[in-house]
Amino acid sequence: NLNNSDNAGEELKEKDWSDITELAEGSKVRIFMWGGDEGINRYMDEWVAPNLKEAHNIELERVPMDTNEILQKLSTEKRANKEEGTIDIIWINGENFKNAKEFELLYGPFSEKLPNYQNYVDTESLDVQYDFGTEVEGLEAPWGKVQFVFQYDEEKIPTPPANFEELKDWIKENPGKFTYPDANDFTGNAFLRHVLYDAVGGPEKLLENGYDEKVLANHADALWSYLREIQPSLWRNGETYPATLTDLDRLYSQGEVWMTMGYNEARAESLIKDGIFPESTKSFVLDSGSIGNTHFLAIPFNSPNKAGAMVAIDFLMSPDAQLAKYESTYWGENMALDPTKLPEDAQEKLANMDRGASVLSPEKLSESLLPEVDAEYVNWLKEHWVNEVVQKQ
Amino acid sequence: MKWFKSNNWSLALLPAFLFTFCLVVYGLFMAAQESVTTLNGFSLDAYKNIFDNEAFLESLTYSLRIAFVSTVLSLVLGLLLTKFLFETLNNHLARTVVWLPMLFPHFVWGYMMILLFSQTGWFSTMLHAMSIIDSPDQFPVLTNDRYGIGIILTYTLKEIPFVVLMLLPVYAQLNRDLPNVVMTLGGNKWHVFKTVEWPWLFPVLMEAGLIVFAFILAAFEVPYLLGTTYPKMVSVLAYEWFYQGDWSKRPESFAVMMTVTAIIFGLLIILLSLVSRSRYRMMKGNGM
Amino acid sequence: MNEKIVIEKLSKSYGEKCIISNMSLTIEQGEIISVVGPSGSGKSTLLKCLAGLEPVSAGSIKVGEKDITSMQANQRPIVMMFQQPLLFPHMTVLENVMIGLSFKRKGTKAEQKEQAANFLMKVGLEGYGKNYPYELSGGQQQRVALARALITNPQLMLLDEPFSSIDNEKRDELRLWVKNLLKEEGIASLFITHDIEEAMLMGDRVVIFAEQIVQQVGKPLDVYEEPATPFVAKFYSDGLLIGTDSFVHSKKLTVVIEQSEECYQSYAGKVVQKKVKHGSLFYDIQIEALHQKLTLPSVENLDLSQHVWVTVKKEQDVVHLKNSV
Amino acid sequence: MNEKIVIEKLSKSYGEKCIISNMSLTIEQGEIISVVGPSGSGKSTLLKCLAGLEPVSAGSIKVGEKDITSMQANQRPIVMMFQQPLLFPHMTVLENVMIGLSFKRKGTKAEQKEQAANFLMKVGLEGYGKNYPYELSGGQQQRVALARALITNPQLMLLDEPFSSIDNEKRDELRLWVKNLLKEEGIASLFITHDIEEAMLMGDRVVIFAEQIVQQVGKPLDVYEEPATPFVAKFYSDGLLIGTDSFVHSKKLTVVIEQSEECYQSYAGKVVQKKVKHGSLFYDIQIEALHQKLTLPSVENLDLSQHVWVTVKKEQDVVHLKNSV
Amino acid sequence: MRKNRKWNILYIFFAFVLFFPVLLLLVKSVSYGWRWGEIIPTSFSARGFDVLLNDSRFYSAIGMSFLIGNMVILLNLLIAVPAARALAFHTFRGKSLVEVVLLLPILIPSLAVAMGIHITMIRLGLADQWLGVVLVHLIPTVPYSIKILRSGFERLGQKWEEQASSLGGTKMAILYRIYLPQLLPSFRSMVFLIFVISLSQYALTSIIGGGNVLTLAMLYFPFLSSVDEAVIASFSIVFALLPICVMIGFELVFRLVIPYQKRVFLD
Ligand SMILES: Nc1ncnc2c1ncn2[C@@H]1O[C@H](COP(=O)(O)OP(=O)(O)OP(=O)(O)O)[C@@H](O)[C@H]1O
Ligand SMILES: Nc1ncnc2c1ncn2[C@@H]1O[C@H](COP(=O)(O)OP(=O)(O)OP(=O)(O)O)[C@@H](O)[C@H]1O
Ligand SMILES: [Mg+2]
Ligand SMILES: [Mg+2]
Repeated sequence: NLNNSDNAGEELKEKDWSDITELAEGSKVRIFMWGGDEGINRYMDEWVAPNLKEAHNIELERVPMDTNEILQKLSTEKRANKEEGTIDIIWINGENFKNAKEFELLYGPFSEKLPNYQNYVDTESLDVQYDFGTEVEGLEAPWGKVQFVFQYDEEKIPTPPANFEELKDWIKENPGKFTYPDANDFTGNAFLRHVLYDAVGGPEKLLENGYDEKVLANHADALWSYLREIQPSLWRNGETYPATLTDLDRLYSQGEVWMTMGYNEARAESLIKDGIFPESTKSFVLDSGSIGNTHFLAIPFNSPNKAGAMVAIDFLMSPDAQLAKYESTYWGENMALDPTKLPEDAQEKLANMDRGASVLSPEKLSESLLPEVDAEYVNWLKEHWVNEVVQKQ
Repeated sequence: MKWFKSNNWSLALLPAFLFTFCLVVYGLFMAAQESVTTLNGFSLDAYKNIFDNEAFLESLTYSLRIAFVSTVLSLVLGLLLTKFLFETLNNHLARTVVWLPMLFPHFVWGYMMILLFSQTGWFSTMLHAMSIIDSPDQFPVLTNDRYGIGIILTYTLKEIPFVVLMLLPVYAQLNRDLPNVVMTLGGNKWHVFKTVEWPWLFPVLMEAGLIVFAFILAAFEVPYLLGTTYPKMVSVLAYEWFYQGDWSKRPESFAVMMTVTAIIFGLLIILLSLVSRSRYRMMKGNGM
Repeated sequence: MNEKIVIEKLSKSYGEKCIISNMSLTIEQGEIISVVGPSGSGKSTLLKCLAGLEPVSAGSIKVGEKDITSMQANQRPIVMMFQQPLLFPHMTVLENVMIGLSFKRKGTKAEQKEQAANFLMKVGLEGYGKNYPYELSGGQQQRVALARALITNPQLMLLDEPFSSIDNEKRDELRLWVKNLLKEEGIASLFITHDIEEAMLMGDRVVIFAEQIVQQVGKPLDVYEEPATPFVAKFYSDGLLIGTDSFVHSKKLTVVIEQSEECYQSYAGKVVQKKVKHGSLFYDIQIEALHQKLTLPSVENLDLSQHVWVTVKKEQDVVHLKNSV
Repeated sequence: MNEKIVIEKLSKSYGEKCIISNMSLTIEQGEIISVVGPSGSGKSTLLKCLAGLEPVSAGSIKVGEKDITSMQANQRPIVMMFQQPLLFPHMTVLENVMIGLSFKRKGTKAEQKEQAANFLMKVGLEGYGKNYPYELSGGQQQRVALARALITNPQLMLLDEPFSSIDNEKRDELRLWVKNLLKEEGIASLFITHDIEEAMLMGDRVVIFAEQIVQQVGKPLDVYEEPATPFVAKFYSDGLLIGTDSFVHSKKLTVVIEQSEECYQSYAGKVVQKKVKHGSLFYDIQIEALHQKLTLPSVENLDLSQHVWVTVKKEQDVVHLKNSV
Repeated sequence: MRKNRKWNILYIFFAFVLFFPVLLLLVKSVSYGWRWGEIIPTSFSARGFDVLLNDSRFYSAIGMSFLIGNMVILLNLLIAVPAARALAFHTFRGKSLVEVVLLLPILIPSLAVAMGIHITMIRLGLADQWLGVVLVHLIPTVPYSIKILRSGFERLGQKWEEQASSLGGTKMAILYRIYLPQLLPSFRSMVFLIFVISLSQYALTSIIGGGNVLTLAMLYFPFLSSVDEAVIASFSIVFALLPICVMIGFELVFRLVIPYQKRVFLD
């Protein structure tokens, strides 16, 4: 019965949703996810776990672990032919997903089976079908959407810049008050992609043929020259960059720099509440738009409870769960669902929700939303940024 | 059976030896294998790549420099602390205070250094309060700096207690009469140190130094927090190449780790040959 | 360079506890002085004070005209040798011998080496220069330690029971040899020992040190034959203490089996032990009346537990001692 | 429990190096045997083999009928005492004495305590039970160590230079006391010492051990007076070795100033040293022709460096020795 | 006397250098919105501690950390005591090779060997179990215990063993009654160091424990990559308190278990 779990997984794909729900009843599901945010943890522990228990009699256990390590664990288990793992759900997107898919660490396809996915998700949209240019193919189900925004201190910057030109000017006028994280950082790389979009003249060209060296060859210079131009006026004269967003946030919270940035349009709210960010923190997006990003939930190949995992993921995608996640008391993150597909009462609730003063209006956000491009661009930026920018001082 | 009886020690060492051998040496073997395996089977490309890579070479020298400086500093300070405070450190409570840094993981200790030494850190605030500086950027750059001052500071303070821990038994075992011999023969304090203490300290210092050095070269948390964007320490490179991107850099990452291991092994062999002879003589000597 | 060492009114206390009080002693050049005294009386402390390894509480130490009382140990022309050879185990024998010279930076390396080789020859260890201490026997190690001390050409050598860890056979040889060497080099020395025989053998004079003070100083045999105090009599000499201040030297005593009328005094005793020494027979005799045990020679063959008489012939054999110095 | 200890054809090597070869010895119950021999000859090794702390290479050790050769140290009815008292510093004196009993789980805790207190009394240390070893003097510590060993009621007690770290005055007292105690308890013992006088004093018999073998066994004075080999003569006895196999005992020798015709033989000598021992005068005389130094008594007053003659009176005073055992 | 005082001042200086960051951390853990320019924070909040105390798994994680740490200490004792004794008292061919191998775990980058260890543990069927975690925690700890105990044994020497075994003590009895009490300081250092190391193992614990084994490090380390400094600070303090508790606990155990403690030997 070496392939026990494998077979069970294959059988599961044939089953009806009701059978699956029945199978999942009374089981235990382990979700492995990054555990470094108190709001997210509380959302999972205080809202999701009890409600899932009530709805499906499934016990949800959250295990804090870095996605890197989760994948490392899975790949070693794969190599050692360990058919029965410990992980049922992982929180994943981008490159991690690409690696997981490539090394066949995921179970699926499964997302088509989920009722909430079918009912409420805009299944046609690119950001659900593609994860950083990698075709999802039902191996993961969308859980949330976030959008890239800049945070700034209103007291120090009365009017934030509106485009990259203005940003450059502002940086030069205020030397040392701006920086962005290293290209290896998730957020730092997103900032670079924004500049890239701008240099190329919009994401369309980048999206056309997936990863396209020609486009890069034509526009790379514009990108690098912009970055080099601002470099001397960055924090520490651009000699070094914060290794992670956390470091940038820390600089911002201490007032060393006046702007920070990040995925999740509402992230400043809880930080302000906890006294980490100044109360005068507000956010802005550039006129050229801001990249939106979807993150997903997936099931590992050797999940011991795939049925339970599917039910739990479905539950996490339910309008109730998504609305609770949207509330800034917990997480404050945007829904993975298409608001227009929601039932009336949920739509109403959504409309009435106040996300806080630091969050831009939904209209502003949705009008500036830009799609993600192929993950290869991410790698390309990582590989060349140090050579082209940092070393060219 | 007879063999076991007459070689009692082998039975005593067996668990520890087998245990480390199986887990660690096997792991090392796997890592070596991983570094020479590509999709097309065996190849040394990974090594070629990293040694052609300017950035890697530079970060290697950078790392070696930082590891060396931190090691030497913590050894020297640890030695001074032990030497001059040996009596005080015999007190249980006093020793506990010195061991304080050991209670915190390296990362936290690095974070404390940021709290203290960054441009908006507590010292900067202090100088501001004393009206010596009026904005944070007048404070010297001590963290995330080019020269790795922050990393060195963190490691040095963090490793001092370890060095003290290693050196205390040496001082406890030192012969109390030998210093008198040196003095009466006309030697001064420095001679006492050189002829009486140093020969015993040397092997232990070397060993402690190697452990600290290896640790600094291999651990990535502190340089990740306190290092610069370029050059990075090799451990950070290895970490990034291991986890990030599309895993195509993994052989390179393993190659970096194997290179670090090779360097440490090289040092180990040099130290062993330096130390073993003198240690043997001292074991037999009557000085102790 | 005729410089004597003068110790004047030296006192030393550890905290409240007085170890040496008001001690004075002059050591002539090239003179060997043996120091004996009960364990814990402060002999080692005295040497340490002279060597500068312990500060003195009062008094002065002069070498010739120079007052060295407040000098550091390493500046004094005084070398101390300890009970153990205490060679530096990580250095070769030659390096060990050289070390004093290299501390003082006397001459070039080559000269130092030559001189050290020279001293090694003097102590009969040529050819051992390249060996490490652990390869030498205890006696050889002690000789190396001696060479190491002598090479610094001290004006006073302090020896703290240097032979007590060496076995009997070699000790004898070493004693003579050290004595000759010190005499040859004309180095004054203070020599501590527990062994009265050794003290007599080595010393030009002997100092009996006890209860914080010097009890008696003098030529070994003079002190032996004419102890000044009951303490010295008991500790250093052989004989019978009668009462608190009368003493009869062993050589004035005879063991007889039958009590005779002819003698001045006699005491009943019991043989407790038979000994031979250098071919002569001795008996340990317990004298109950005086609570003393005495070793006396006898030509007569006595048995264990046999009752005998210890007799004093003439009244003038009994000497009266001062009760203290 | 009349059990003698029989050592038969015992051999011991360290690697290639043979330390003891084919040694046999029988120890009667309650007998004290002194072992003397040159340093490094393997005396300590012998004791360790008997105690079971080192495995033997060949041969057997029997206690009564029981062969204990392959027993563990802790099961042998043999206790070893080292040069240092080695009292366990973390235990009180009473606990130290008790430990042997509690290792063997003999009796209840209370009984053990009572017995230990009893033994402490025997060694004259009642009232010290609650003290810690560091609070005791060296001699007292040695006595505690003895009590600790005796309480286990061993059949053989091995003593490896137990008094060498104790100062002369106390050593004398301790020797007698140990001897009496061992006799009282009827415990057989092997007693190593460097001191010939001590060996004679303590031993019912003495064993001279050298060059891997027992050179001679016998009553102390018998061996002294009639050494069997030149080695024993030189090492243990006093006298003049002539050639390779002739020996004249010291008591058969006289020192004269003028050579006389009446004697059988005489050798020219030079006085190198004057000694007093127990009130008698002795002289060290160097006899150049035989490369020997000799200590002899003399009633005449001799000066240092004086030339004298050492004479042998009769031909039968010269004994011929076997060259080896 | 004066000399002594000079060193004491040096000691106080050193202690201060080492203690000051910790003090700052303490303040940080209860501060609220502490920014540059304020020498002490202007407002305080217990939020940092609230976050951890309210985490449902905080207590079980502490329990698990204690369990694993103590098991690791016990196994270390079992493995390291005989090994340290053998290394201290015996010389044999290949001894330096053995010493090198025993030192390897702390010399080799752990990332490099993690995969191999994980595969081995999967093969042994110990992955994803606390026992497996205990075993992998031995890797970075055993070398240190051997080092510490070895120098302890070397300091005491073999003479005690010879004397005691001649008095009839078995190997175990000698170890327990003669060496253990005298090695107490070494044991203290060892317990302290091992627990600290075991407690701070994150990567090995998470991979081998597979989430089934939730230690404090598992809860704590993710927070290190957040900007919530009050939480980091308060976590760090709890993190540092655990070894102190263990030390106290072990001190009590030592009192109960180790014989002959009336005279406490501190050195
Ligand atoms: N550092 C010290 N502090 C306090 N008291 C000391 C110190 N050193 C020695 N003493 C005390 O001084 C006295 C003399 O000690 P010292 O070692 O000089 O005696 P000693 O005559 O050499 O004895 P022994 O013949 O046993 O070597 C002893 O009672 C000892 O307790
Ligand atoms: N463990 C060992 N390995 C190898 N050789 C040893 C060992 N122990 C002792 N020896 C050798 O065995 C010989 C006898 O040593 P032992 O200690 O028995 O001598 P000893 O007669 O007791 O000398 P001493 O009178 O100086 O105490 C010595 O030459 C010594 O070098
Ligand atoms: Mg002394
Ligand atoms: Mg011996």
